Order: sequence, then structure tokens, then C-alpha cells
Amino acid sequence: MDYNLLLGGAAGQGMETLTVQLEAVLKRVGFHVHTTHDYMSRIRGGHNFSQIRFGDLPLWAPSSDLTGVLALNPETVLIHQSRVCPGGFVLVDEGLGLTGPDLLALPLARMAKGLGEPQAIGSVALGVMLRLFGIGWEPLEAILNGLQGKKDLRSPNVEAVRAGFGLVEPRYDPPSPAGEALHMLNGSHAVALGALAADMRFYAAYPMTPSTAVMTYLAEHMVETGVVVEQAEDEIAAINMAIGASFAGVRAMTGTSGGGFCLMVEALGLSGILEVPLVVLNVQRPGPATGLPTRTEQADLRFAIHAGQGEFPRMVIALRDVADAYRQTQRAFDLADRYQIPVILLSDQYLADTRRTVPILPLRITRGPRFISDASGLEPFSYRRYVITEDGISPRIIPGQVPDQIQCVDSDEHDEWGHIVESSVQRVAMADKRSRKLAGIRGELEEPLFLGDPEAETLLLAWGSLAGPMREAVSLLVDQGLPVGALIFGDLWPLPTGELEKRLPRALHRIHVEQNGTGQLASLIREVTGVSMTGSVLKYDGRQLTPVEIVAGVRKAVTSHA
Amino acid sequence: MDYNLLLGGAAGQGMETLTVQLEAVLKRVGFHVHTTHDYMSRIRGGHNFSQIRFGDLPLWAPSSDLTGVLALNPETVLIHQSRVCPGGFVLVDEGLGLTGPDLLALPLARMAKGLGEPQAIGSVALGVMLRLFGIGWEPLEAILNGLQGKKDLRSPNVEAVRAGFGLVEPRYDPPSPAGEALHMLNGSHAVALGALAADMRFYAAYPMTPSTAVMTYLAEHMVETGVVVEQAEDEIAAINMAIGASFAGVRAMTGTSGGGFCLMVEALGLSGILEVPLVVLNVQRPGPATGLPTRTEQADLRFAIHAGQGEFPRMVIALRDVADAYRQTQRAFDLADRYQIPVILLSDQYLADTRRTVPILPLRITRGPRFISDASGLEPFSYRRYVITEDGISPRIIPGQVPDQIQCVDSDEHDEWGHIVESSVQRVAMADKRSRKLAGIRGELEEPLFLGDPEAETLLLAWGSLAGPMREAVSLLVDQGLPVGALIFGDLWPLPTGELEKRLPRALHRIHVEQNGTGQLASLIREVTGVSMTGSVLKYDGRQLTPVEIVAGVRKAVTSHA
Amino acid sequence: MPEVREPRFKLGETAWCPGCGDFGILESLRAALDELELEPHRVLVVGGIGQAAKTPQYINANGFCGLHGRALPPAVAAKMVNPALTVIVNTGDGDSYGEGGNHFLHTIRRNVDIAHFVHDNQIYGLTKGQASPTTATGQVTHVQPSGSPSLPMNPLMLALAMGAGFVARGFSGDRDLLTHLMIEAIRFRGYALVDILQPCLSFNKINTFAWYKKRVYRLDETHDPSDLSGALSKAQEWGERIPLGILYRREKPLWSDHLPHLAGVPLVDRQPDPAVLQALLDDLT
Amino acid sequence: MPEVREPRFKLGETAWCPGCGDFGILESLRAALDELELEPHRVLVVGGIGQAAKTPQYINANGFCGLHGRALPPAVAAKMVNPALTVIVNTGDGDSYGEGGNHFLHTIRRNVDIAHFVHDNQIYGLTKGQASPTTATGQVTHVQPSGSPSLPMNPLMLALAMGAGFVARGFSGDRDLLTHLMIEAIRFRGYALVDILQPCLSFNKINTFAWYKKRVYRLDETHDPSDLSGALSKAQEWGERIPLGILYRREKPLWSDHLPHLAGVPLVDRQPDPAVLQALLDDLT
Ligand SMILES: Cc1ncc(C[n+]2csc(CCOP(=O)(O)OP(=O)(O)O)c2C)c(N)n1
Ligand SMILES: Cc1ncc(C[n+]2csc(CCOP(=O)(O)OP(=O)(O)O)c2C)c(N)n1
Ligand code: SF4
Ligand code: SF4
Ligand SMILES: [Mg+2]
Ligand SMILES: [Mg+2]
Repeated sequence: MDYNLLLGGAAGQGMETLTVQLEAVLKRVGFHVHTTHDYMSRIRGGHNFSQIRFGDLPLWAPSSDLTGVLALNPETVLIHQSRVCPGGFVLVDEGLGLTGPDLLALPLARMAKGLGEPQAIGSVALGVMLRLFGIGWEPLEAILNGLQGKKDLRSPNVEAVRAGFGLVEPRYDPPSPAGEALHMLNGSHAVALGALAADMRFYAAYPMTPSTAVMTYLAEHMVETGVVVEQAEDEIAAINMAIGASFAGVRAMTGTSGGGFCLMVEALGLSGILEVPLVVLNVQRPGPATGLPTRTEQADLRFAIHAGQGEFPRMVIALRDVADAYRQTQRAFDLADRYQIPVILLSDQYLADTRRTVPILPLRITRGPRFISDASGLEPFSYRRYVITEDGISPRIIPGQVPDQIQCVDSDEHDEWGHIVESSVQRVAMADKRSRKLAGIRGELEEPLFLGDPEAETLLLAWGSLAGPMREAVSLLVDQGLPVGALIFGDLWPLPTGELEKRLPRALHRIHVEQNGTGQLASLIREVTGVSMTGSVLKYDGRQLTPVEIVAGVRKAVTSHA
Repeated sequence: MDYNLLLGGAAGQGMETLTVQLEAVLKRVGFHVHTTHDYMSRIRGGHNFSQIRFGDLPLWAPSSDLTGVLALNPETVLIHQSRVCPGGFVLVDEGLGLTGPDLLALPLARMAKGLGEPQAIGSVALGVMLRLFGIGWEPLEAILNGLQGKKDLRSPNVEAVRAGFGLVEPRYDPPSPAGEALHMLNGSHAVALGALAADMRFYAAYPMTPSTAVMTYLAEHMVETGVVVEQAEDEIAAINMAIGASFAGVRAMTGTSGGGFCLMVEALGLSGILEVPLVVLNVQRPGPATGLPTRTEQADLRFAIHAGQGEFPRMVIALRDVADAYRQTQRAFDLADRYQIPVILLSDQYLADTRRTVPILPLRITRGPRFISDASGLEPFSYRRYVITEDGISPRIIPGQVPDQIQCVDSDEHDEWGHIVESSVQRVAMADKRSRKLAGIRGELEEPLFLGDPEAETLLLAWGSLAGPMREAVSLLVDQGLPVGALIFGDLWPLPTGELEKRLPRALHRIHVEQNGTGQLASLIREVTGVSMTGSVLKYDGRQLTPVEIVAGVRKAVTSHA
Repeated sequence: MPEVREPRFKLGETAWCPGCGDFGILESLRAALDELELEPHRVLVVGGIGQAAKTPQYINANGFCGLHGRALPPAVAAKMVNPALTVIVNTGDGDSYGEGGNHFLHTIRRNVDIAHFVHDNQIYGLTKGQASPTTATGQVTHVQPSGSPSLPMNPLMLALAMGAGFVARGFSGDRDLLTHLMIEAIRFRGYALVDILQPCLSFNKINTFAWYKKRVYRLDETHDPSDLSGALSKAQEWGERIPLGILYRREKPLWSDHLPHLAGVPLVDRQPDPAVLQALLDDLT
Repeated sequence: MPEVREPRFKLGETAWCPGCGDFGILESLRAALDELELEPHRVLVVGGIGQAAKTPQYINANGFCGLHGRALPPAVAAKMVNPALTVIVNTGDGDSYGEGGNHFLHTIRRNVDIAHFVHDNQIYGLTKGQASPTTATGQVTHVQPSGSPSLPMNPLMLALAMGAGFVARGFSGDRDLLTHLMIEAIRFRGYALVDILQPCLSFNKINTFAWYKKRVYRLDETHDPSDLSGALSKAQEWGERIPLGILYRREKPLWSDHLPHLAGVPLVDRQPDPAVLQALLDDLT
């Protein structure tokens, strides 16, 4: 059982805080929670909303049906009323003077004023909604008191919540609590925490929506964690700083969105030829250029794979959900370090901003000294940074830490000492050494996640943050009697082909589901396997596909191909 | 009949001038000439050389066999002597004290000194070589006199040439003159002249080998042609300037190599979403990062196709030879203008620096007012820059030239007025409008050039500057009794598929020949057609494949696949 | 009493926060353009990306909103090829001095005849309040929780050091003066900078309207704007007293003055000369 | 008489033109490092791309040759995380002030403890002689056949305007002074700039060795390097007389002084604290 609430208003009306408070309470009651955000690229005004789904099972996507709406302005009523299900409600302040079906006009402002806290309208509304879902006052009060100390939560006003609580009677049966300990976080937190768990010590970035939240989280915790979080003058500086820090011996990362990633492309190749480990996060948003800054898209896949002049090994990994983002970010550092390559993480606005509950994330710190050589036993000044090896990996040392050993690195083609060369033979030797790493990297690849019916003749193919909506869509389709299987890619470059080779030949309908207009995954699969898709479900308006949209799109694709 | 001379020495020994003088004379005698350059990334010292081939038929590639060598230092003898064919010569100054087979040690320096012009050693050598090939003094003197006024040619010293002339007797039969008027130019000149013929009025760039020669040529002639040639502070400024100039009403271009192209990627998307016509030249060199600055490679194809976040129509065109470069550059401006898109021209160091004779280039100035609307008849302030049209093309006006009509352009997603929007509907409408241009663009595509035997079961596939070496390789293979056909791509994105669809199914052996390590054309063809190659000839040491290497590679690929 | 006439330049609805200093700047810009009696179709307003950079969207002249940090290069190029346009750049401090810092330096060196109005709120507004290059050392933000660890840039000093010919400071809260400065900057033959103090009420809680109001004062006739060292010392005044007005004004040769081949017919109106091109081709023969 | 000892720092074979001013700079750098008794493995020399930027290739310390224009960001970051390294940037005027101009500005603001030695030959050497940001207006090159149309940048003025704490000018032809300036710059706590006049005999036929030689003079004790306005006026001296020496020296808080959590154990030697991370995760519960 799950419910779905929409909180809408203008930027600056305090909705963000209210959303965080409501979901914090719901989670602490023990529910699974899934919150998505829809906000405009402005600070005040406009129309923003959040949708909070909660229930007794893990939730993977927003739902189109609404149990209730809290409308802080009339626009919210206008736009969203039609999505309210029978028996649902639209909660507004009576002062808005609105009437209509489902309308629950209550003296929210008046109550707040009565308490001498006119700002506390949100807390009153919180009380109303929690009461409607049959949550008891005692546990609620305990939770509210527990929230008081929390940073960034601007604690709800307990008196005001109580006042709201008194305005209505319970209407809905509460879902049963999940019964297991949960973490609640969004994709941005997950990446930041994954990086910290990987022992990242240096993060340089330039603010860019929707990637900024990673920097903000890391900065807020830089004092406890003892890391550098540096706001660079531009993205070029950010990535070159990260490379410098990594060269100098710490794990380092940079993050941005597509426009900033463009500016990092030259240095991606620098990481490639210097063989300096690097993790680059690209939180995608719709382009080209500035595009839709606060919306979502998956249109940088081919760009990430091919970015940079020349050829060098890299990995591109898409993040699928918050738990995956935590794990994959940590893995990215390990792979970058082991193979001395750049690893690009592709996230998107939807994943970055979507907060959901997940089973407790394990803490396992992975950075060990194992990827750094101590160079002991070498003659003085005989260390060769780029010694040619069979697997293409040359042991690194940390500059300054090995007496009488130095290292030189150069973005020109170089010899084993890192000195500039121009000879054909040395060029080929060094290029081959670098590309031999690909064999090792291929051995590390993770196959895509498979969901649904392994016998189905319809195979869906998707990647990254569509994982959540796809999970629900696959269940819905199977429930509706259309058996489907689905592959959801995380590792994208090099492209793992095991599952593809197994499943593509048997699939009569091959339908790619992507958040872009050209079908970038489809083109990649065709390039690597030669197999083309039979149908597409594509969306590029900046809003994430919902399970229901996917279901409709898949049905249509199957019908028109059959 | 053709001969092949190598001129070698250290940077700073004046070899560049000597090469230009020798080829100028040979061309004026009436021969076909083909000159390639091999130079290091340094100003003095090192080992540089040029190879001048000349003959009675058009020449398409350097040859490995040498008729003669002019060695300005012992290193040149050491490195190149083994390539001299029987009956060939190695001309050195007797002062070097070298002896050996083929060695022609003459008093070059002494003669020059005797004339009171110790710098004129080169001119003496010129005289020796021209005499060896049986060129008569009278026509030669006329040519030398004709060269005196020439800019950039530092005219040869006629007296010194005559002195050299007197040192030897003719050894070789001269080829017969071509009998038609020829132009001699390299790929850089060709691009610059194509741009001027397209009425380009603004070129902004930041120096980067091997693209700088285009800027230099344009700058040298900016006064006569009346164009802006601006050295920008960086490549980001260069491309954004070009976009600003194009927006403001003139045809504009920027040029760079891979590293600089990286920095232009964000603005490529700007051109895409603003729908401002733009031509971007990327003269490829081996990467990643700084790589081999003065060498050649074709490894930016996939990057050029996918550069930039988000999705927008673009064209990628590779330049195949100097005449093609002239024509395609001009065509690029027309296409950029007609479809209001960025067009990327891919050249490379080999093409940029290789000078050859071609039949007279036609002058046809193509810029007309036809791609600009006069907006007459519109109500004041009613012009909509992005009016939705069926073919996706919205008429442009030049700012300032239509009274009471203004235009607004924005890198955010926008409405027909160019004003920022965030709605799904408007986003999709504008994205669809842009992508509808692709239909028109597809109608403009040029199929790849086909060479060789249309019935052959071996099909070679190559692109860009390999056109020249491929021509000779195909003839050689056919002569050797291995019938082959070859497709040489100029237009690469969108990829024209007519010839591929016709020829791939019949081709038993499908061999791609590329100047890179991963086979970027092969991956593109597979992505678009699903067909994979059966063999590869790849080179990525920074030196252009020779016809002989291609022949060997193709034979090997055929054998190992058969 | 001046005749009341319909303003030529009209303003559109904005997406700015009510009370933002950007409104005052927009109003002054409109007033300046009107007072200069320019025609909308001959005015080009350029921005990068940011709150300030939306200005071209809100006034009915030609508008070019390019990339974040990249307002100056297209502006300069547009002026080079289409000199009949009055080219004005309105954009933010982050855009101008952060991401766009390199273009700022080299645009000054180039000295093309454009006006550059920087909405200097000492913060990144659109991205929700990170330190900008002009944010004070120690100022706390979400991304700088221990306070910004860098020295703030002094854009006026920088412009003077780079040899800018017109350097002024305005304040969005002193609209008359600001209008005057804009008019002078637009009239100035060459690159002209007006750094405009602009409260951002959402994200800069230090440099508020009141903070500025308390400190700013107008330079009077005792300040000689043709004297560089006087300008340099005025540019260093910050803290308790902040001078407004034209710190420095001295014409220098324009970029185009060094390129006589660009004099005469504007590039946008030229036709290619086939004879010249033929000569170039023939030179290859 | 000083004891003759084997220098610790050794120089390799270069790809520079014989007679290039870069040799003098390399020699001075070696002399400075030796005199400071640094150990090669604790020194990091960083360059971008260009002739000057090859310096790290030619001296036996750690070397980092990154991208053109991007020498400063990795240098600063290396110092941030591995402060035991003595970090020195040797690179060109194009690299530092052209492509890398924005990093130059913001590296000064950051005030990390590195030394920045700019080989200022007023030209782009490696790419064969185009104007650099410091090339004089009117100087003719292949790409500027009517003469460079821009104002030359004055790096010393710029650095002073940005608040740099150590600003000096050297000359490759005055090696003793240059060695001294390098030593002082390396010793200085904070970002230190030495702009070094360097003849490029292949491509700059104006600012030759003789041209510089005729004009340069050493600043003497009458110059007070703690006085900013004196430094500003000395920085403007160019043409007939060009001052060499330390124009300005005044310590300011370092970037790291504002970030107390970075004090103590260098980042490169820290171990992550699982308890802290567990607390962060628990905070999500
Ligand atoms: C390449 C790139 N990097 C980052 C951004 C994100 N971004 C947009 S506006 C902005 C800063 C705005 O600050 P400022 O220029 O001071 O303008 P304000 O909003 O304060 O008026 C940033 C970082 C972007 N759009 N593009
Ligand atoms: C992104 C990029 N743009 C351009 C270049 C080409 N490039 C290499 S060095 C150089 C200029 C060198 O000038 P400077 O920094 O003054 O050094 P110098 O050679 O004079 O010592 C340029 C433009 C490059 N390598 N990368
Ligand atoms: S965030 Fe600040 S700068 Fe932006 S509109 Fe609001 S008040 Fe103005
Ligand atoms: S080109 Fe100039 S800077 Fe470069 S090595 Fe030669 S003389 Fe020195
Ligand atoms: Mg700002
Ligand atoms: Mg230089």
C-alpha cells in the first residue's frame, strides 16, 4: 500500500523545507519514502513542486496518481487537481478563498498566527496531513522532538504541528512500517558518501546545477572529514586541480553538469596520457548548451564515451539509483586507481534530486596503499613512471615520499621516464601499453541488471536512472499480462556484452527506453553487437519517464512492430 | 614517370625555404609535384625532412623509394641512405667529409662562399639537383627571375644556382610537363581559400599546430581581402567570437587542433541551440592531450560527431585532398548557413602540410543574401527568430539592419521569440524543430568517393586524407592482381549510406584503413549499418600510411580472413 | 520641464526575486538607452548565464544570452563586424570575473567600443549562493562553511591595471547616478566598465542594500578621472567608504584604429572582391 | 670562498634553440634549488606547454608538464594535498597570461604557497612567433601583419592589482639577480610571481638581449618593497628604463590559514576516520 502527496507553491515559499520535514517524519515512522522534485531555474516565484510517495514496500518511481495535494498557491490547485484520485484531498489555506471538489480549505495561516508564529503555516499543514494518514500523536511528538537538533532541517514547530493535527480526523489507513532500518538520501548524497568511503580527499568543482549538491554536501562536512573542497574559478581549473591532487598522492574527483564537462574534456585526455587516476561526475541535464538547467535528461552518453581528442582507455559508468550511486562511486575510485585512468560517472538531475529510503548502506573504506609502489630497492633516480608492463599498468609513487626517486609526467607522448619523444617506435610502445589496460578493465565489467521474465520475447533496454521507473514498469507490464525482461546498464563503456549476447538473439521485440531524443544506448548497442532495436520509448522534455508512460510506450512499440 | 627527392637537416638550417624553392621551380617547369613534411616540435636542431615527388602525372602520396637525397647534415645520410634506389644519389657538401656509395660530395659551401654569399649553399644545391634532372638553363633562369618578387619564398640566388648547375651533368630524363595549368598549394591554403571564396569575413583562432597555417595565410592576406583575423586569448574566446560575428551577420569560422577543439565543445552546442551558422576546423594531430604536436592522426572522428552535451544537428566533413579541402570548406559555409548549424571540418597534419599540384581551382563566390530574410512586411517588433517551420529552418535577420525588428537568442531552451521557457511542450516543439533540419541535411549528403574495381569482392573503407595514399594503393593492388574497390568518405555525419548499402552486402572482405588505433570509421559504419569489418589496416605512430604500407596491410588482412 | 514621451525601450516580466538589485539596474539601462535616443534594433544587449545575465531577455533590444562566462567574446565580435550596433554587456560578477575572467583581461587589452555593466552582487545568485570572485574573505556560504578562503578580486583595480580607458562604479540603489554612468560608458569610445554594486537579498546577507547604502558616496569634482594614480587609490577604497562614479576616463586607440583595412564600409555590408581572390589563386599558379 | 660541491640538481639536454634565454633561467633555477639545499624528490616543477614549459623535463626534480595554459591549477592542488613539496611553476607568458589568464587571476586570490616563474619572451615561441599577451602594440608577426592591435598586458601591475604578496621582475641575462629572486620567491610564504624577461632569438626580433640589456637596471635600497603605491609606480616603468628586482613583498594569510581543518597531518598522509563516516551515514537514518 502506498500514498502519494504533492506539495506545490512558488520558489521561496518554503516548500523545500516542508518537503524535507514531511519525508523525515514519514521515514521515521518507518515507511518507505520516495520524493521527487520539480523546480524552475529561478529563486523566487514560478511554480515548483515535490511529490512524496510513501508506503510499506520499497518505492522506485513517482506515481502519476495523487492521494493529496498541499497547495501553497492557487496555481498548484489549477495544475495538479485533475490528478487527485477519488477520495483524495487538496489542502489549501482558507484564505485563498478557493472552493471545489476534494478541496480541504483550513485555517492554516490563522492557526499559525494564533500561535504567534505566522511563518509556521507549513508546520500546521504538516500536522493536518500526518493526522489524515492516521499517525498517532505520541510517536509523532517523539519524532518531532528528535528532529529538533538536525542541521538543515529548520525543525518543524511542534506546537503548530499539534494545531494542524487538531484540525482534522484520520482518513486513510497508514501503511505498515518497513520493519528494517533505512537510510534516506538522494543521488547527490550517495555520490558524496561513496566518494568519502573511497577515501577521496580532494574535490574541486565549479557550481553547476544539478551537480552542485555534491559539492555542497562535501563542503558542509569537510571539517569533520578533513578533505579539501575547493571551488575552482572554472571547470578547467577544477579538473586540472583534481589531476594535480591525484598526481600528488590523494584520491581526487571533480563534478559538474554537461556544460562544465565540455570544459573538462581536454584534461580528461590529460588524465589518460599522464595515467593519473581521476573520477569525473557528470550530472546530466537537458542540453544543448544551457538548455533546461533544473531538469533531467540522459543525452551525454556518447559524448562521455568519446570526449577528448585521441584515444585512451576510460570507463563510463551510469548511476542507477541511490544505493547504486553510493556503491559505484566507491568502485569508480578503485578502478581509476587500479588502472590509472579517468572514470566518468553519469548521473542526472532526476537521480541527483530524488530522495528515497534504502536499506542501511554498508561502510567499507576501500583505499589501501596497494595501488602505490614504495619503489624500495631501486637505485637512486632510477624510478621510471611509465615502465612498460604486460598489463599496461606501471607502479606509481607519491612524489616527495620516496627519497632519491623522482617522477616526470608529460602530456606529450613520452618514454618510460616521462620524457618527450617523437619516435614512431616509442609512440607505438606507449600507446599500446595504455591500451593494454583495456583487457584488465574488461575483466572488471559488471553486466547490466536483469529484471522481469527471463523467457519473455520482449526485451527492454535502459540505463542509469531509469532503473527505478523501469522496475515498476516491468512489474506493471508483467501484471498486465505482457511478459517482458529488461536490461538496465550501469557500466556502459567498455560495454559489457555477456547479457546482450545471451538475450538479444532470443528477443523478438527489442525496445530501448531512454531519456533522450536520439537513442544513444541503442546506437551504442548496435555499434558493439550489430543488433538494432525494434522500438523506442524516448522522452526529452526534461521530465523523467514515469512507469505508466513506459508501459504505454512499450505497448505501443510492441504493437507497431508486431 | 616520377622522381622522389628527400631534403633533410636540422630545424633552422633553412630547409623549409629550400623545399619551397625547389618545388616552385619544378612546378613552373610544368611537372606535377607532391611534397610532404616531417618536422619535430622544436625550432632549432633535431631532424626534419621534406620529400618532393615530381612527375608527369598527378601524384597522390609520398613514395618510400628515393631517387636522391640532399643531406644538410650527416644524420640525414644515416637515416635515409638505405631508401635510395639504384642509380640514385646522396648529395652532401664535401665539407662533411663523408664517403660511401651513391654519395655525391660537392663543394656547395665553397661555391657559395666564392660568390660572397655563404648563406647560398641551398641555392647551389638547387642548381645541382635541377641539372641532374636535365632541366635546361634558359627556362630555369626565366623561372628563377620570375620568382624574385614572390612573398615568402626568399628568392633563390640565381648566381648560386648557376654555380651548382655547373657542377654536374644531367643524369635523369626529365618527365614531360603536365601540359595543363596547375595550382600548387597545401591543405591549409586550400581551407583558407575555400573560406574566402565562401565570403567568410571573420576568422578567430588561437595558435595551435598544425592548424596555425590557416590563420597565418588568412592574416597575411587580411588587408587585401578585408576580413577580420583575430588571435583570441584562448579557443573558448575564438569560437564564441565566431558565433558572435555570425550572429551579427557575417560568415565566420574558427580553426584549431584537437586540444583546442576540446575547449570549443560547449560553444558547439551554443551554435546548435542558438541556430547560428558556424564552421569549425579541427586539424587533427595525435593525442591524447598534447601528444605529438607536429604529426598526423585521424582519431577525432567519433569525438567530433558526439562533442557537446545534449543533442543537436551538426555535420562532420573530412577533407580528402587539397582540391577537396577547397571545395568542401566552401560547401561547409553554405550548409552551415542554410541549416543554421555548426559544421565541423576534419583535416589533419598530413593534409594541412602536404603541398601538391592540382588543376586550376575555380573561383565561384557563393555567399548570397538568400539565407537572410529581409523581414519586410512584418509588423514592428513582431519578428520571431525561432518561428516553428516545417523544415525546421527559421528565417534569420541581421541585427541592426531591419528597422523596428529585433531578435533575441538564448542558450536556454526558448520559445519562438528566443525567450527562456521551461514547459515540456515548448521544449519538445523547439527540439523537434531543430532535429527536423536533419531531413534536409540528409538530402545534401555526398556519397563517398568510389575507387577501383566495382566488381571486386574486397572493399576498402577509408576517410579524409588517406584519399591520396588510397588512390595509389588501389592502383597498386589492382596492378598486382588483387582486385579491390574502395570507398573514401568525406561526409561522415550524418553518414551517407547509399554506397554502403550497395557495396557492403557484396563485399566478402571489408577492410577499413585508418590513421588511428581503434578503427573509428569501422565503429561508425557498424553503428549505422550493423555491418562489421573483416580486417583492419591501422597506423597511429603519427606518420601517414604510404601506399606500399596499405598494400601490405590489405594483403595481410585478406589472407588472414580468407 | 522635459516633455513626457513614450519610452522607446520597454521592459518585460522578469524571473528575479522581488526586491532584487537587478531591477534598479534594468531600469537604469532602459533610462540610459532612452536618453541616448537609440533605436532598439540598433542596440544589442549581451549576457552570459546567471541572474544578471537574463537582462537581455527583459528589454526590447536585440539580445544575445550565450554561455556562462562567455558574454564578452561574442559581444566584441559582433561590434567588430557590425559597428552600427551599440553593444552592451550586462552580466554577473561570476560570469565576468570568475568563469569569464580570461575574456575580461583580454577584452580590456583589445579595446573594442563596447560597454560592460557588471551586476556585482558579490555572490553566485542563480546557482544559490556560492562565493563569487568578489566575495569577501571569510564570508560563509554553503560551499564555503569556514568562510571564503580567497582574497576578493577588486575589479576596478584590475581594470585599471590592465589599461582600461573607462572605469566606473555604480550602485543599483542610486539609479540617477547609475543611468548617468551608463550613458557615459556607452558614449565612451572604447571598452568601458561599470562595476555595479547590487544587493542579492536571497543569498548575500552581508552586502545588503543597507550595507551598501551606509558606505557609498559619490565622487565629486575633486576627483580627477584623467589621473591614473588617483584612480588607483580611489579604487582601493573599500570598507567604511565606497566611492561611486567615474574613477578613470582616458581615450586610447581602439582595436580597429590599428587595422586600417577595416575602416570604411562595415564588414557586414561588404561584398567580396572576386578580383582579389582571383589574384590569390593566381599567386598559386 | 665557498666550498665547491657537486650540485644536487642536474640538467638534461634541451630542445631549445642555442642562445635562447631559457637556458639562463634553467641555470638560475638549478642554482636556486641548490642554494636552498632542497632535495630533488621534494621539489616539484610544473609547466604547461610551450618552450618555457619544457623546463620540468630538463631538471632532475619531480616534473609535471600538463596542458597549455593549465600549469597553475595542478601546481596549487599538489601543494594543497602534499605540502612537503616545494612547488615551482616554470612556464611561458602565453601559457601564464594568455590561455591560462583566468588561473593566474584566481591563483593569486587563493594565495597558496607556490612560486611562479614566467619566462616572458613577449611571444609565442613553440608555435613559431605569434603575439603573446605581453607583445607590444604594433609589433608585427605573421599573424599580426599590421602589428598587434591590442594593449600589452603588464603582468606586474596585474599581480599587484590582484593582491599578490610577492611580485618581482628578473632577466635571463642577469643570472645572479635571477637566482636571488628565485630563492626569495621560493622562500616567500604564499604565491610569488617572478616575471622574467627572456629573449627569444628566433621569433622576437624586437625585445632582443641587447634591447633588454640597454634598459634594465636593478632596484636598489631606495625602493621599499612593502609599499604598494611605490610598487605600482615601479611596475609602470617600461620603455627606456626597466626595473629588475622585488617590486613588492608583503605576507598575507595563506589559503590554508583560513581552513584550520587542513592544519597538522598533510592530506596525503591522512587516513580516513571510519567513525566520522559512520556518523555521516547514521545521520541519514
Ligand atoms: C559552464 C557552466 N558552468 C557553470 C554554470 C552554472 N552557473 C550558471 S549561473 C552561475 C553563476 C552566476 O553567478 P553570477 O555570474 O554572479 O550571476 P548572478 O546569478 O549572481 O547574477 C553558474 C555558476 C553554467 N551555466 N555553465
Ligand atoms: C589548448 C591548446 N591550445 C594551443 C596549443 C598550442 N600551443 C602550444 S605552446 C603555445 C604557446 C607558447 O607560448 P608561451 O607560453 O609564451 O611559451 P614559449 O614557447 O614562448 O616559451 C601554444 C599556443 C596547445 N598546445 N594547446
Ligand atoms: S537570487 Fe539574488 S541576484 Fe538572483 S534574483 Fe534573487 S535577489 Fe536577485
Ligand atoms: S623559439 Fe625562442 S623561446 Fe623557443 S627555444 Fe627558440 S629562442 Fe627559445
Ligand atoms: Mg553574482
Ligand atoms: Mg612566450
